[in-house]
Amino acid sequence: MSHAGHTVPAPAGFVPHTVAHHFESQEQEYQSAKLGFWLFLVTEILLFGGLFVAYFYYHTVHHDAFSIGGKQLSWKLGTTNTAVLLFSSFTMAMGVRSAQLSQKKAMLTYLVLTFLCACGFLVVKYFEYSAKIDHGLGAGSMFHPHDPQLLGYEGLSMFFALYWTMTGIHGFHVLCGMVVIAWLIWRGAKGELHAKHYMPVDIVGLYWHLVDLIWIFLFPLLYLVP
Amino acid sequence: MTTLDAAAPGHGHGHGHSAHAEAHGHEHDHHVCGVPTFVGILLILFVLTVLTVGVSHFDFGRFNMWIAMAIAAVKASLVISVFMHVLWDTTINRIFFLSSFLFLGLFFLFAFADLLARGDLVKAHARPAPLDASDISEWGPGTKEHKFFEQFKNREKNGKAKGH
Amino acid sequence: MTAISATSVHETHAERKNYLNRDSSFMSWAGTLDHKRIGLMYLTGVMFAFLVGGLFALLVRLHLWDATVDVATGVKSGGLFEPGKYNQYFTMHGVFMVFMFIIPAIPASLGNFALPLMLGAKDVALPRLNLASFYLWLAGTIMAIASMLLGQVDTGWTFYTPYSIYTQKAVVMMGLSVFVLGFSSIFTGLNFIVTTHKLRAPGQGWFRMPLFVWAVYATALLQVVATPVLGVTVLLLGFERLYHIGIFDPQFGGDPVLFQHFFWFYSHPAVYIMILPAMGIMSEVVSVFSRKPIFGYRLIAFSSLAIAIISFIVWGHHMFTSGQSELALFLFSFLTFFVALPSAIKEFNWVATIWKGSISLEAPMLYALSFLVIFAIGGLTGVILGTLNLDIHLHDTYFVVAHFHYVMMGSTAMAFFAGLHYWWPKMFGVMYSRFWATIGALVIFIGFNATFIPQFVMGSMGMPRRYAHYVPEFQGYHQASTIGALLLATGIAIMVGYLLASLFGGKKAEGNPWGSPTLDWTHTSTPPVLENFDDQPIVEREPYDYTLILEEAKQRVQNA
Amino acid sequence: MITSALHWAGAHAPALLSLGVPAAQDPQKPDQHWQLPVKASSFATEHDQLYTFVEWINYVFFFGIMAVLFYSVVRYRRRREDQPPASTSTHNTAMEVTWTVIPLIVVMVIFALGWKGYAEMSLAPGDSLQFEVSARRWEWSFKHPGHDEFYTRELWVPVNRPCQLTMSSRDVLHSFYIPAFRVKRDVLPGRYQTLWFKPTMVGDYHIFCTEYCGDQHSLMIGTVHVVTEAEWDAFMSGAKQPPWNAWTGDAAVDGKKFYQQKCSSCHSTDGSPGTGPSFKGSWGTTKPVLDTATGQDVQMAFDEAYVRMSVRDPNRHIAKGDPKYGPPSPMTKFSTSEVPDERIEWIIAFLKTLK
Repeated sequence: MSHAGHTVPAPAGFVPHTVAHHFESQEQEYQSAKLGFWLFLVTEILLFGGLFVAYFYYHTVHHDAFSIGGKQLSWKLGTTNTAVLLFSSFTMAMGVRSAQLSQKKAMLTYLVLTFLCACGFLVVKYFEYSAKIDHGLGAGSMFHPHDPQLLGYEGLSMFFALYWTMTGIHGFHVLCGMVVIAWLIWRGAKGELHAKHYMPVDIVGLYWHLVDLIWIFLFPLLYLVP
Repeated sequence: MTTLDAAAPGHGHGHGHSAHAEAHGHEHDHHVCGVPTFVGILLILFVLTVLTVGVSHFDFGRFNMWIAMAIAAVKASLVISVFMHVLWDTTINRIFFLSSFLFLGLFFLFAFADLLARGDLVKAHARPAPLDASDISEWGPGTKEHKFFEQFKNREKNGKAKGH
Repeated sequence: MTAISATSVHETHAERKNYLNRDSSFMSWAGTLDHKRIGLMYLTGVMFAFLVGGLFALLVRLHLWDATVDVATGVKSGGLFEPGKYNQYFTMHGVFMVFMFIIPAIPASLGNFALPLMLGAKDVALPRLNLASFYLWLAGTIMAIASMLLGQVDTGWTFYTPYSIYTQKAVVMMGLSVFVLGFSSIFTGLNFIVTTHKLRAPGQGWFRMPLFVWAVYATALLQVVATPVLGVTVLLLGFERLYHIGIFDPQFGGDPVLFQHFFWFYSHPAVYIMILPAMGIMSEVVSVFSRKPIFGYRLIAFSSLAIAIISFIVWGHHMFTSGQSELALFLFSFLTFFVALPSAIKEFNWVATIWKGSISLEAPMLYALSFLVIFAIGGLTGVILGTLNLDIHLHDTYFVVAHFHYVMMGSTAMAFFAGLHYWWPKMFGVMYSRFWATIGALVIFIGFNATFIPQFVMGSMGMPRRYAHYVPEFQGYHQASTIGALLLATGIAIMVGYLLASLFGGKKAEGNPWGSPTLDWTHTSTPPVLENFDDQPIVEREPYDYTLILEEAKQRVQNA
Repeated sequence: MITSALHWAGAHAPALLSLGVPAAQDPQKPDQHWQLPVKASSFATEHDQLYTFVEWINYVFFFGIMAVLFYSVVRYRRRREDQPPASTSTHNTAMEVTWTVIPLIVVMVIFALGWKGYAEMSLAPGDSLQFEVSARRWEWSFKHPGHDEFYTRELWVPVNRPCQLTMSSRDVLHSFYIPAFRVKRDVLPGRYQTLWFKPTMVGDYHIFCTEYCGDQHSLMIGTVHVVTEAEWDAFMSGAKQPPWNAWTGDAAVDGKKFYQQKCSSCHSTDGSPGTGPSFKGSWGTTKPVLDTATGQDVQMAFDEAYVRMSVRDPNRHIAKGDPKYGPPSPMTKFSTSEVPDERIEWIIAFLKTLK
């Protein structure tokens, strides 16, 4: 698509990759893409960082409301979701490894496994969310708890506002991750991802590990409110 | 270990590579972890998850938050260093990614310098009368906020009506 | 994209296709990946936003010509618009100028054009991301105009809650456009960091790069690290309005001061995103037109980075009266003075460069000199505002309005004009009329000072900001400022006039008209070819080494 | 208009031309800095000294740089195309150190003085008079010591006595600012913010709102009257009727005074359009009114019941404003603590007098 750069020969059975015209070598292209993506991860860290600042801000102000709020969430579902995401991080890392070794079948299986784990995560999330809605613990204007004993806690609506915002934006990132992994599976099936050109898998792997990283902090803060 | 072949000679000119030291200095084989490393890391992460859940059942007072964050930080550093290959990555990538936590720390530091020393939010000083939503002229009858505040005001009645 | 046809090598130098006339189809512009064309597209968009923002400024100033309120009865009189309309106009002036003009102006238009040339690179590292950044800017601008027409947003460019939550105006749509413009800014910054790290010419170490690249690199750091927090702020404001999650809304127990922390954590680095590229252009223009190596190269380079880092710990000085704790006020006021130092050092270095130089008063140098005068005033009044005791009196008055116009309009826009005039021949291959450029620079300088010096005095007398109707004793100041604003507008009209005239009738510009030693002037044709360089330039000398330029000038004088 | 601009320029020409050298002092206002309002509180003297100190440092730095700059532009202008620069030195550590260290020291001194000045402002003396300030969209109301009813727009304070204001807002952010006292503090909804000052000069001074709060932000102004201590003691002891409680007893006259406080910013009495419909000639007429509960128009007579209901629950019936001025912006409700029933009777008496 870009000006005709030079093409790098690929191992047998794979599609060769053409380096963009303005790069000296493929290594330069690879390192540029990696640095560019690390910088994108910096913006993600800062985006979620803002939400964590809001969480800690109101955790200090309404401590007891937050601990009661945490108890309304089922930590069992939270723990399973954490395990699912950790496992998907493992399968994604294995996927990147097999791409580096040009093992097409292994890579595709690991990527599909990661995709399924992501689906599992969202399904568990769906059950959690619908349970919260039934108990009237929605965010902001949907917050009218049916359990009268909860009404005494000032700042409880703040906890659920933060819960819905943080897990909602995280869930959206999981969704985007699934779309990108599907795109990877499609390209991998076409044979474009191999030892000589595994940069896309590497980058999507970084993105997926970041999504897991955010959940590693979200889980204790929201489900086991310290 | 497979190696990316050296850069094919650029089409226009063949002489010296562009002298970006970090791109060309060292050899090109990017580090590939062994399977046992990944499996080991995964198990450690599972163990730490169980630990953090277990610890949350005990109350250590102020230290709860520090313990929970410490465990999460250990898990995060494992994911970052092994799964994200930061241990074997170029120094620039490492610097940029880790410095983002530094700037986030600055945001925390000064936001909490304001909150904790403010005196009236944390220690409940005299607070003015709770705000009355009908003071907001934009939330007149017919707006969704007006409906919500009616609901919020007589929520005790709703609560009992739902039979919980 | 058309492949590089082998025939291009055989064309004679004269009618060799440069990046402008190689292909004039719509798709060759709309779908271009060439950093120079994207730079030009950004330039047109950014100038459009500047003129629209300027129009709103004129509406505000004309309304304030005679808009008084009688203190005893509280009855307002005079003024061209209803107070509600006035509020919309100053909000649009703020949003257009901040998000659509001044943040993208220098990095995205001049930076996109000149950075790869200065680094000896064929293009920026991620060209598709560069084009995506332009289209995000375009989408953001269209959304902002739509929300202006449909929803008449009147919250000010700061969107302070809880007013921005209660007002029944299109704040969510304006927030979305700011969110999109933020991503456009992140992509530009990200692109420049990767280009500076990975695509430098052989032999061009970090201290052999022109200082403009250093400044744009420091700006890119700020764009990448600070803009996401604006994104999350606008996102939360949108949720606040749609679902009333209550994080910033006191009706639900939220804290408006937290919103101010979120907003200013981005917006103070944003004001350095605005001034740093201007400082980069200043280092180039001052050195080239004094034909003397820049004074204290490393000091200027490191002070750019120092500004970028320290700008993250001073945002509280925008909120001195907002109810922060005394500890936070102490810290923010103390650290604010440390961020002022690198700027002062840069000003001293530029003046030291001009000292004992060989000064030629071409148009870029005129704008650069007015930058030096205006930035000195802007910086020094910043010291007054950083002092806690004085800021309690001066906060949110016209003193602050005058201060930030001195450092934004006076400094960044003036440096943007200097850069525009400096790279104009390289961009379009034509030269503007020197006579009209001198007049334009003078009228802009006089008009600018006539507009904002009365605002300094009015502000310290206690005239609050964002007032549609003022108490009668401030009328004189307002009228003087309005006259100044009209003069400034004529100056800008003159500038736009002669620049456009040079496009359609200007005499051709060749080679290196200013005698600049940097790669973008020495190794590329005017205007440059698509690939920028015939063969990869190797950098062997210091960035500001004028020995060759002086010898060429001696030759010209001998055989003339 | 042009004349007033020229008149202003004439009055301030000496100051402007002198670019800061203080012009001849205005005789009535003792040693008032030409850029600052009158010094009417204990903070003002120290504030103005620091302001002048920093201002003169700025002049020294500014004119120093400009002198060097313009001398070198004139002296070293390139007269021949190949004229080399007089020197190509790019480094002078001694100079670079001095112009870093000196500004650092100067700036630290300024910071210390600024902090000292602020520290006094943030701690009110124990014996200060307690006032309460309530801000709501587009009006300030004050509760004076010893009187538990809010009085809108005007505040009375004794001279040479510390006064502490405890402020909170009912809806959005506002900011309480008295330029003459050099004090300013944001007023937040849901939180008390305190501010104190000790007036030192009798007179009337402006009160402004400096945090943008919507349409009528610029009309949210008021006046603080600094009265002599004798007069203040008379108010306190009841020997003299305090102005914030000075009702004549005649309903129409008091009604007009109360109207000017509470209603004049939105409802005019001379027919001119404003945020709310004008009261001119409206008494006794019947007009179509939108009944928000049912959503239809209904004919309503403009009588006592209508006025009482409009004060307590204004959004129940919204009068058809003049469409040229856009949809009627909903009026916020007045609680009994703000507008006691007795006051509504006065308003009704006043409206009857309007023809």
